[in-house]
Amino acid sequence: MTRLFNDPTQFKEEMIGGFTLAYSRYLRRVPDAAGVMALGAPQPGKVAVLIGGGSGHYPVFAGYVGKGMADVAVIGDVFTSPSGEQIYRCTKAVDGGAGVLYTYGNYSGDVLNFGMAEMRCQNEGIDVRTVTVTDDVASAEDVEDRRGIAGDFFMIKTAGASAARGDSLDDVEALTRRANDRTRSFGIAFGGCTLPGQSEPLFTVDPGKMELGLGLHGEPGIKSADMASASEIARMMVDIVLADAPADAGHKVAVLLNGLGSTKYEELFVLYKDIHAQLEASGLALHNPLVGEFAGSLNMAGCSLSLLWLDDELQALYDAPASTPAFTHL
Amino acid sequence: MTRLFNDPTQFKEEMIGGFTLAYSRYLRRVPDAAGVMALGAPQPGKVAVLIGGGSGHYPVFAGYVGKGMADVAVIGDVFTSPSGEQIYRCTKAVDGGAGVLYTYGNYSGDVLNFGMAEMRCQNEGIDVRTVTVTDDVASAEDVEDRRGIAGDFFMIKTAGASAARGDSLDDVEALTRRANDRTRSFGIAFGGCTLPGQSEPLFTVDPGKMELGLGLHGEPGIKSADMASASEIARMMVDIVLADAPADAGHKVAVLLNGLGSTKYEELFVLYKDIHAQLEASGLALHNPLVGEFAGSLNMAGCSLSLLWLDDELQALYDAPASTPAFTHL
Amino acid sequence: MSTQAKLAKQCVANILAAIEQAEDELARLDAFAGDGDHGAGMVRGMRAAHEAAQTAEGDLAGPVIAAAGTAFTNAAGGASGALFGMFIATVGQSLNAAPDTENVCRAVEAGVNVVCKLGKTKVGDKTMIDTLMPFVRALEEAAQQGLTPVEAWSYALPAAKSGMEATADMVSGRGRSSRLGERSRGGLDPGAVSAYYMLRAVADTLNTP
Amino acid sequence: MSTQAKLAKQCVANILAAIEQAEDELARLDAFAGDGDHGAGMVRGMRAAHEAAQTAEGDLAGPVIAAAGTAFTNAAGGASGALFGMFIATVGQSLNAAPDTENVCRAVEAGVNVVCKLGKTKVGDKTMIDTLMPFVRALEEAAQQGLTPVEAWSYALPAAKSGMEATADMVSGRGRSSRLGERSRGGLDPGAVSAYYMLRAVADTLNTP
Ligand SMILES: Nc1ncnc2c1ncn2[C@@H]1O[C@H](COP(=O)(O)OP(=O)(O)O)[C@@H](O)[C@H]1O
Ligand SMILES: Nc1ncnc2c1ncn2[C@@H]1O[C@H](COP(=O)(O)OP(=O)(O)O)[C@@H](O)[C@H]1O
Ligand SMILES: [Mg+2]
Ligand SMILES: [Mg+2]
Ligand SMILES: [Mg+2]
Ligand SMILES: [Mg+2]
Repeated sequence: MTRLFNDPTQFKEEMIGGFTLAYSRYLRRVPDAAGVMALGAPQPGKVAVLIGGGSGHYPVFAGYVGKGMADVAVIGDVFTSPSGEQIYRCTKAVDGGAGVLYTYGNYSGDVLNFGMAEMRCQNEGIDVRTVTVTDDVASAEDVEDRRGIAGDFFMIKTAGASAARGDSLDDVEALTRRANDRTRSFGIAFGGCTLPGQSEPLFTVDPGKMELGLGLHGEPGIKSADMASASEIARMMVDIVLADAPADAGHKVAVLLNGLGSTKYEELFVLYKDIHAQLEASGLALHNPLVGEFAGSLNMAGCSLSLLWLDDELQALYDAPASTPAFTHL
Repeated sequence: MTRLFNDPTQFKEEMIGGFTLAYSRYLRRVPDAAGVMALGAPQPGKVAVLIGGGSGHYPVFAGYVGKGMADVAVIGDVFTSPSGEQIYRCTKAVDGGAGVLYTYGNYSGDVLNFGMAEMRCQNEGIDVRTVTVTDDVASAEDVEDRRGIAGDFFMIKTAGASAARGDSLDDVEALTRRANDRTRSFGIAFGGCTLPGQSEPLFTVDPGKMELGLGLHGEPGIKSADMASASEIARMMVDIVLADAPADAGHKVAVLLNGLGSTKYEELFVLYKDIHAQLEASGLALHNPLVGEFAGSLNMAGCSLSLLWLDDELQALYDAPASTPAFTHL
Repeated sequence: MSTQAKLAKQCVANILAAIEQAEDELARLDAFAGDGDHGAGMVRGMRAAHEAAQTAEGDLAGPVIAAAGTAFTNAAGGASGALFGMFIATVGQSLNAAPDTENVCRAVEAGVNVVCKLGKTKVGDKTMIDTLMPFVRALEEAAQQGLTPVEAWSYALPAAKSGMEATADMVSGRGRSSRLGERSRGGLDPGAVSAYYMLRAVADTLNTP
Repeated sequence: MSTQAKLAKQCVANILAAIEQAEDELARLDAFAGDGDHGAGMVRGMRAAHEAAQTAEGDLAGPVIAAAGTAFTNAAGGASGALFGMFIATVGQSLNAAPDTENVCRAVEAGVNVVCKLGKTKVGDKTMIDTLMPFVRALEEAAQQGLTPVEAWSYALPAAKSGMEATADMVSGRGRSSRLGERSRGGLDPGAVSAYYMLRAVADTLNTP
């Protein structure tokens, strides 16, 4: 459960306070808004990348603000999209005249609030484009209806690297959309998280069971199944993700095995051993795998597998340097 | 609890397997030993840095193998020091002729096993030196009797950077020892962890209570106290660490706020807000703070504060670049 | 109550009180198939709405309500922050100087239409609309029957309640819980419950002498 | 039993069986004030010891026991891995070709001394030594009284048991649990319990016709 807090209604503000104090070498508070922006932003002539959503998912989103990734993260309350007003202010703060790309998870609240901000900014002459992340194969049949989970990381990395090398807004948007089109994720949950100030978890999972199709917001999964061994879980995750592989996407993939708060690194490595072997057995070439915590849900227990089918251009962006509080790559 | 595993007796082996598959761009398995070594090691003429201990603490130890940090990590079973035999083999694998520095936490089992390996290597003419980490102020009055907790990170960073720039074994040893002499930590726990295959946690903490003086191995704390607000906990942690400040150590500190598995980033930032303010109020200058998971204990809940009192030389080593699976710094 | 504005402010204050009292219940309802933040978000939004309403100037109700709605949207966040805020703001903006029953009805209808449009929702999707739409239809009936605004509001409230209750047996078609399919059946929709509490708090205010 | 070596192998096999049976109990005891790994570590060590013992060659007991000890140390890890392994290996190395009671006693004493030296421990520190040291003292008595090795081992076993039981009321002075001070009082020391089970398994083996 969430134990460290003072007044739960001040949780977000205090979190932003501590985060900006710790990482002032990367970023600073957006004046008069619930957001953090990279040092050096706005950079005239450079496309700005704006990310955001509810908090409780660190390192998504604020942890990815810095060089080579996002220019600004708008920070909502725990599991709550930031309001259009906050998104608007953050957009104004980072626009460098070359336009702003929004990328965020496809949730009703986020779509509404980011959508309102986008309209308002467009009306004021700021060119804003949006790529909503829809990686979770468990969340809907139609890709456009799917929600975003840990695959967020790939889109933030792609957009950030594209903007950092000076691409136009058209190109940043097109590349980020291409990354989203080529990303698939699937997750499972073993236990729910507890919001600050609450004493009961959002949901519980019977011991001996697991929830298939986790939500990153503590929502229960799509259905229950009997708990299985790491090897069986690896097989299931790989099968489900590959069954939904994008057409004609080649055979080179970036791999991200994401752990939620209470499922730890050692367990992820045990699971990863079979995931790696099975992906290779299915003919894929694995590029720079990542195993760790990349998109959380407070102290929820669970994990997800995300694949991004790379082409040369996406790979170049994926391999580009980045330096942020939560992800640094040389 | 630990949920992802197959046969619990194979947990360590499978973990090493998955870890080396994921991070083959940094490291590889030590042939015939339970350890991982940096690509490029052994490097003739360079002092090698050997770390290790029980597993269950990722990113300690294996996560810090790579450029600018450790050359090799010897990996024991969960919470169990590796055997002298494994340490011996890993030492032989990375010795580049300039000697090997061991640095690990001061626990009875580790001291015994690393000590046996050290003796055996010395007998074979390999110059081995040892700096045991003793940062936890809660664990004993006398500094030499204290155990090592998240402060490990500072010693690994110091030793690795010193060795990487070509220092002699004498210098690597002296600087690492100086870092340990100037490091103090204190931790608290809110809940115990569960070993793979077990159904009960190692200890439980009554709701409404916390354990002061956490152990990184799921040992209960030194004493219980009533649960407090984040601000009160921040004050207590700072007071206890500063009460034990090393003499004449100056006023510049590296700060590491470490979360154990189930205490999440957002909570740590809320806590850090007051820690930062109080450290500054006490006249300290905070250098590049780190807030996150740097030394774990499976899914245990809790956190610890570590300070390293810097001087110019230690700061240069702390700021030196590093590139490992769990910590990269430009 | 001496002015429209005062009455509107009193309505907002009573909605806030009702929502604060229901915070835990709303959180629990949202935890069933959503993410548990609905109680906190509604309270945050209503506190801001209340503050904005209290400091709004003039004698008319419309601007007070509009100010409350804008403040709600800015403070609450989330799906319900955007939708309830736009609902309230639209009602305020649509309410003209002489709020007879027909005008009130048209204003609420304008608010409901904005929610349907922004949220791409219709009746039966297990959202706040399942409370609001039957309420508007009943308000229309009341207007046709020539009831006063106060009478009309009380007349329409039971339709809102039935609409809210009907969400228990619906499968979610919109919002976070829509990903759960059949698993979303069985719990009341938190936004439908909030909507009902808001409407009921207004009824209570209007009926207080 | 036809040879010393066979008897030694049988002892190791029976110790393994005893430790496997006690695995959960040892884990629980270690969880009380330590890190819970003692059961798994002892099983891992004894399995390796057993394998090494079974494949050891020759008719003498000493080399079998020494091989078991070395394998134990290499496989188990942890404090108890180093100490039990060195204990067993030292006993094996110290046992000469004609193991009369005095020789057996001296071999076990050599093992105990190695543990005290490596572990910097003495009686009363709440460790395996609280089982092993009283056992050695009693073995010495038995040797002075002229008992056979089999009789001597059975004679000394109760002293080991009392020593083990006494650890419940001790405060830990060595090892991981020593950081807990007074809080370590109240549970048996897991290493002291393991040591007793090992000695008892040997007694059972020796007394089996
Ligand atoms: N597209 C939509 N149209 C209408 N109402 C919606 C829509 N999406 C969500 N809602 C309403 O919002 C409520 C959830 O609000 P809340 O929990 O505050 O937001 P979030 O879903 O962003 O966490 C739902 O119960 C539903 O009544
Ligand atoms: N310094 C020591 N001297 C003697 N015995 C020790 C010492 N340290 C630990 N032990 C023994 O080892 C046991 C713990 O073993 P185990 O749990 O396997 O190792 P660890 O403490 O490394 O987790 C203790 O119960 C105690 O009997
Ligand atoms: Mg929400
Ligand atoms: Mg141990
Ligand atoms: Mg919600
Ligand atoms: Mg132990």
